[in-house]
Amino acid sequence: MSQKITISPITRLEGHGKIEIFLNDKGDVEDAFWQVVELRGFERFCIGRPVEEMTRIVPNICGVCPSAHHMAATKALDQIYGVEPTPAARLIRELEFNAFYIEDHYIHFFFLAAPDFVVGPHGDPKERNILGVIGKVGKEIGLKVIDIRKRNRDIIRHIFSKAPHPEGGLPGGVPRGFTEEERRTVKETADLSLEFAQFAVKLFKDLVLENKESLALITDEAYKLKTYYMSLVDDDNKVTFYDGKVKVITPDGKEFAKFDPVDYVDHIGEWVEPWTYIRLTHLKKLGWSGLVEGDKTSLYRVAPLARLNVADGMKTPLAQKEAEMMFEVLGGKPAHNTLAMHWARLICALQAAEHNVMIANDPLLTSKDIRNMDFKMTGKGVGCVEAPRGTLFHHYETDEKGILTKANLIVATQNNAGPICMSVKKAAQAFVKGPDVKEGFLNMVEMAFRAYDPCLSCATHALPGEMPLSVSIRDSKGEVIRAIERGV
Amino acid sequence: MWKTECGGRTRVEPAVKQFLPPCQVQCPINEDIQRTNVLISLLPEDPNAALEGVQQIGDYLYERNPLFTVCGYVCGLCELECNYSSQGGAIRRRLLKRFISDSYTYNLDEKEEFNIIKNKENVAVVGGGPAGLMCAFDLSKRGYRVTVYEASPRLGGALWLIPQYRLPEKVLTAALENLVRIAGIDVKYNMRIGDGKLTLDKLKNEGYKAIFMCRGTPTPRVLTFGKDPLEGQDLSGVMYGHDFLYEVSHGNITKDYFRGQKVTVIGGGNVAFDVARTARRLGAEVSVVCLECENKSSRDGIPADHEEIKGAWEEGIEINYSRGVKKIHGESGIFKKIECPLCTSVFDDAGFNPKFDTDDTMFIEGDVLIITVGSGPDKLALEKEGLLDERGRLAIDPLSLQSKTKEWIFLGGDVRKIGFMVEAMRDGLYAAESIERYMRGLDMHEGRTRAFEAQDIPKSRHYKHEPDVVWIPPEKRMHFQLFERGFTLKEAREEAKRCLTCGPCISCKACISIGLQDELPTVTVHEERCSGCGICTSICYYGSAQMKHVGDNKVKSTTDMFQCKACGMCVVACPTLARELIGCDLETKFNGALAAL
Amino acid sequence: MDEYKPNILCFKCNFGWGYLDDKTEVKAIVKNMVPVTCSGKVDTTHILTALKGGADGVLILGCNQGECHFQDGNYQTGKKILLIKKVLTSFGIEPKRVRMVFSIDPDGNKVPMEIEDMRNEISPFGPINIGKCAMAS
Amino acid sequence: MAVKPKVAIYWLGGCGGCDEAIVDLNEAILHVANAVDIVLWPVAMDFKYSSIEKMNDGEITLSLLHGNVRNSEHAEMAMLLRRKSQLVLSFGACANYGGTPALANFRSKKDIFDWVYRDSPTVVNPKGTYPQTISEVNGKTLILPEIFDHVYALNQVIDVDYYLPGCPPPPDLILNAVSAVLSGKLPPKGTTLSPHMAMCDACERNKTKPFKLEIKEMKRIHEVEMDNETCFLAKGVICMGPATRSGCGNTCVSTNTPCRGCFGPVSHSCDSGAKFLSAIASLLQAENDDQVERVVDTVVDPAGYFYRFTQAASILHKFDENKNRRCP
Repeated sequence: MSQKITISPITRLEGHGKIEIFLNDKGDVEDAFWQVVELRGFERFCIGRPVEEMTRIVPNICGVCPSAHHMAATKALDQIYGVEPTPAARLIRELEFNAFYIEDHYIHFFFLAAPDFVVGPHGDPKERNILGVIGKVGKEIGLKVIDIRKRNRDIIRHIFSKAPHPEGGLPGGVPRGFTEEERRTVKETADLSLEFAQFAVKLFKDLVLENKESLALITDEAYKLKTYYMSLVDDDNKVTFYDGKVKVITPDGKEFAKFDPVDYVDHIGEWVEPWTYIRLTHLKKLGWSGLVEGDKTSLYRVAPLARLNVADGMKTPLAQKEAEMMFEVLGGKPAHNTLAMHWARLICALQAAEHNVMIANDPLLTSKDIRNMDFKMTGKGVGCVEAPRGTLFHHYETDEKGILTKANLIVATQNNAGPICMSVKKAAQAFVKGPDVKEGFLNMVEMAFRAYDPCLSCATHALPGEMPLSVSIRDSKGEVIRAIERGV
Repeated sequence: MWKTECGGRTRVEPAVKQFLPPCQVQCPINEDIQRTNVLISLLPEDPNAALEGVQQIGDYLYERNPLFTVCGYVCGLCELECNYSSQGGAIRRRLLKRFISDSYTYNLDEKEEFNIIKNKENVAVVGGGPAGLMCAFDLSKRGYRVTVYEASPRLGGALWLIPQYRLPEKVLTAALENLVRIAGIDVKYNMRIGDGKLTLDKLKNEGYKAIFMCRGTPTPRVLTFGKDPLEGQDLSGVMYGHDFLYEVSHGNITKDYFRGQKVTVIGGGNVAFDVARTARRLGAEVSVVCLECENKSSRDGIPADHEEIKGAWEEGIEINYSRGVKKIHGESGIFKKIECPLCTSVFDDAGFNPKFDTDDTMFIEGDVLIITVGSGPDKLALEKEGLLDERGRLAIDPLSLQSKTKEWIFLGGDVRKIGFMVEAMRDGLYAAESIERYMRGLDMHEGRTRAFEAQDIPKSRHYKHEPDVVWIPPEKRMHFQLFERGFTLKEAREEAKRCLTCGPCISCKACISIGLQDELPTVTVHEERCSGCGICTSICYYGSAQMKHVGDNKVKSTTDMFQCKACGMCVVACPTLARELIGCDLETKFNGALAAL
Repeated sequence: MDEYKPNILCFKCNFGWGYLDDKTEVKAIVKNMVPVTCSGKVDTTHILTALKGGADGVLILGCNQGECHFQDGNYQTGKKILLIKKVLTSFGIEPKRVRMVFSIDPDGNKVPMEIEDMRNEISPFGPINIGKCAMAS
Repeated sequence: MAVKPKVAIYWLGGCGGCDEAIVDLNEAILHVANAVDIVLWPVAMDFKYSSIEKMNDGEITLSLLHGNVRNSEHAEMAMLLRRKSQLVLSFGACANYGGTPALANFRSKKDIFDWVYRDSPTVVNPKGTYPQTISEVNGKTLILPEIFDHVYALNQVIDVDYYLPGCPPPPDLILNAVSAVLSGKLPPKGTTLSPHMAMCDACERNKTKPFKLEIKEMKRIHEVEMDNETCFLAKGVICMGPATRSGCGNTCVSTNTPCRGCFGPVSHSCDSGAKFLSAIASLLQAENDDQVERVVDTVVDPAGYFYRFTQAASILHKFDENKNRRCP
């Protein structure tokens, strides 16, 4: 008599995980777990490697956001070898990092998120993918997405060899600079990207805000989660990606902490649960609260929405305008609407695009002075960047020869691990009522998850790659019940 | 046990461009020196066990050079070209060969005759010196019936002029007597051609189809000043070096013969010094007078070897450089003194054309004057036989040594051109080859111009200095016993090991004959795998791994087979397996051992 | 049960080691012997394959420094060995399991001794276990 | 209309970079998507894997599998797709040789766990909890897969038809491979679908390599001023190019960054690390014999360089051919 529901793998997320949903006798969702199922051990097997090689190893933590790891490692190298990158080198790094933001955010939005809004959560699964999106919004836009992505990845390629695995970041510099002619191409890309960024935000607003159903989704209680927020901010408390101080705000928006990344150990704790391989980060000073939201929680969230919540504003004018508008719609700061992450994501991409236009016009970009080799070995470095998916820490220690003796990594998705669990549970409780579940509703559970753009290959920097995220719904006896087959 | 097999005999191909170790190129008979060096280096430490090896090495050398036991004492030509000269001193090849000779000589008497079927024509060899013997030996091995006509009562010719303190009589006699025995050569002594009725034509009529004429240079050159011979060379007390040495070697001169006398030797060649040092050993107070100056490197430098001059100097012989002889003074038919003007230059572009400064003249008094300014062929005899051209020179073809006037006559050795013993031997071998071609009606020249290229010195991190040669101190060596100590087994192995074996394996193959490996591997390059990274060229010690350009500015590696020693270093170093050792059983043996684990 | 005897695979340079020996003899005493004309021909792949193939140790008998018939083959392999030892450490394999001897012994009498000597050194390690991973190095 | 060939794209223990590489086909991806019927691509498409189980054996024309095998799910997925596919393409460095994550084979699983869950500075773990394959949380049973203590290359677990090297493979090679399958113009089984020469063949810097290259001291990349034409080895910097298959488009060397060997060994070579070791050793030059050790010591962490991408396929850690492919 027992029926079974399985959906696997959870698709359209860069990584795998596993969701277990437990129903009580009434068939209501009693509990839900999100599990990460692997461990890779980068922190360990990098020990004994020459530390300057880290910029060539850690990008392999993740092929989706390698630039983030690469940049964090590069910044850690600066500290270990006690060098400041030359102004030109820093500029080039920021250019690359922004380009990465642009291509990364757009691949997520158009390939992974847009289907839910464009095709709709209840749309035909066969259609609910990038091709479906293109079908709806038109091929030329699909081509545009691809073109923008390609152009920005070309910038990455130019500086750091391979977009899927940028390599060669050097302490105090970058391996390659730009000629005047190359700068022109960069400028062209930057201008087109800015144009597209504005278009993308507009597209989102047209699709979502004009569309009752979507707007309802975004503001739906089920997709709200009250937590602390963490992000990098610059000296004016504006959103920044490449470098800055770590700021944390409380669920009701007050500043909770602001610290130099080097002191991350005092602020961030990683809790170990027996049922997942991922360590659940939380605010050390508050102690482990367990998976709860609201005032009791010690959990914080990172990533686009967190950035906008934490910062006083955006670095660039256009992005700032969009941010203001977003909070208006969502009813002020901080916004706890998980699905608004998509919106925030597009705004961050806009800031990146604006910033790159400035960089592209900066004469310093073509300077030949791209390396500072005046090393003073310090033996310790904490490289921290605001990665697309949130604040990222790379902490290395070496011996006097620069051989790695200790490594600790805290990556974006890990910061969101706890909240993801809760978001999924909340969504499940809202949308899963008893064994009789429509496929579309299960996708809405997935959406809660997808909003974080969780990158499990990152999160499992400790673990290789991913496995299908499967959702199984179990009755009070723990039996898996009810199956809906899709795609056949 | 120590064992070489005749398999893997090396070959020096005429008319083929071939890389050889410079010593082998330099050696007129291209003896494969490297091979025997390697074999010596591999001799057992235990002297008795080593003896076997020495014997086998000797046998190997003997097959190609029946006079090697003599060479080992008197010939070091190869050392002049040794690559090692630039890196701590040439390999002491002569002493290594002498080391073999030292024990091999005493086995010569027991050595078995070659077993040859003599089914070819009769050939006469006129003159029993190195050239003649070498020719006879080679022809006899080829199956000819050879008769040697020797003017004197014994073989050896000019070899007898070498003083015994350099070449022990036993070594010489053993070599000569056994040579003709072992090779089955018929010898007629005391037969002087051109003497009375015995002419070459007569020999021809006796059935000799070809004749090798190598009568050497029996006639001492007379002392001249300007164009004309000096007067007074007939005075009592004046003699010629060659006659003197000849008499000494024939024991016609008692020891102490010159006791208390003052002997002056004219001449700057090795023979002159042999004369001087011999005279010294006979008790004389000796001074040498030569036209040439002391600086050997200059055009007018003294021709005698450095060792000779050093030896003479040690033995208290006074050398007067850059002095000619203008007049020989005598009193009542007895030699008194010579008048020696300063020689300002010996050679000019015209050749030998000494100039003198008669204002600077010195007188050297003495009881005996020994003139040693070279010797020449018996022109009269040659003229009678009609072997000279209109300008009075030998009418022969330089490559085949065939007479231009009588095609069945071949000439070589000192009679053609005065030179080292081994050069005469080379003429002998050439003549033998020519006679074979002449008999078989083959082309006399084809493929005889050799093109050897000397291998460069291999790159090594461990160049070692040459060992010193040990001479008995002068005061203890005023006799006719050897004054130079030979190598002990240990010294010989060490010195042989020092040899860098520059030569390519194909010209050596010592490792094969001693069974270190079954065949010579060769290195091939799989071009389709070679990325031109050039690591092979960096590792190659022999310059055989090279890069060649292919098409669109790419490079690929190649192997110069002439220089490659298939040491396998490049094969190991090649990161793409583009280089492979063909004919190397390492993999098979390795897999075998692996399977046995 | 008889006590554990490590398997040693032994490369010996023919120019320095046992060329006087009528092969069979030393061969009889020493199994897994690979005669090679110059130790310079021994490649890293040979050594690693030997260890993978069950050799508890690999012994390479080369000539004295500076006495290589091919100038420097023994020196070349010497450098390789040093580097291989470092790599083995990363693999969690005792570097002493690879040893090179620079000496000469035409009669090959020393060969069994050399092998015995190495056996004694590495037998405490026990049989080689490639699967095992390196702990903190 | 004719049935489109079915294609599955799946990642095992990887980082997703290979998927990104496929997306990097850019416009071309749309054409490919038209030419084939993608039945599985978790990262980008909404199809379920139970539908794969339903398929007939060999129904899928081509499966692109990237990532190495580190746990039982990987192994099961690999085997399932092997069964359902006519051709399996081992896609990228991880699948081919283990990739960077295979460096984990230099350490033990315990060592890794102890650090991650006990010793690392940010861990808060009063109860000393370690993740368990089976755990009870307020009465609910939760399962985690067992992690192998060894990282395996794909062909150590299933039979592989073709290999596409790279970390990740470059677009042009991906297109060639796919179109080769579509057009049925396939090389012999087991072929690596990439140029077979080593990097130096395609490297502009090779010209500047001296005829006699002698390295008296190995330099580290940050210690040298790199220009854009000098051979890295000539500067004393380790570059795996000479032992590494070409076809990557020299992406790294053209950005003044030496090769680390992600394309793996050239054909015929079983272990690029071992061969490169021999090569490097032969280039190192010591003034005299007692200097040798010092010079060799300037090569820091050789294993980490030589086996950066190929540890799992190295002579020492690959499976013996005589043993059957086993899946622990």
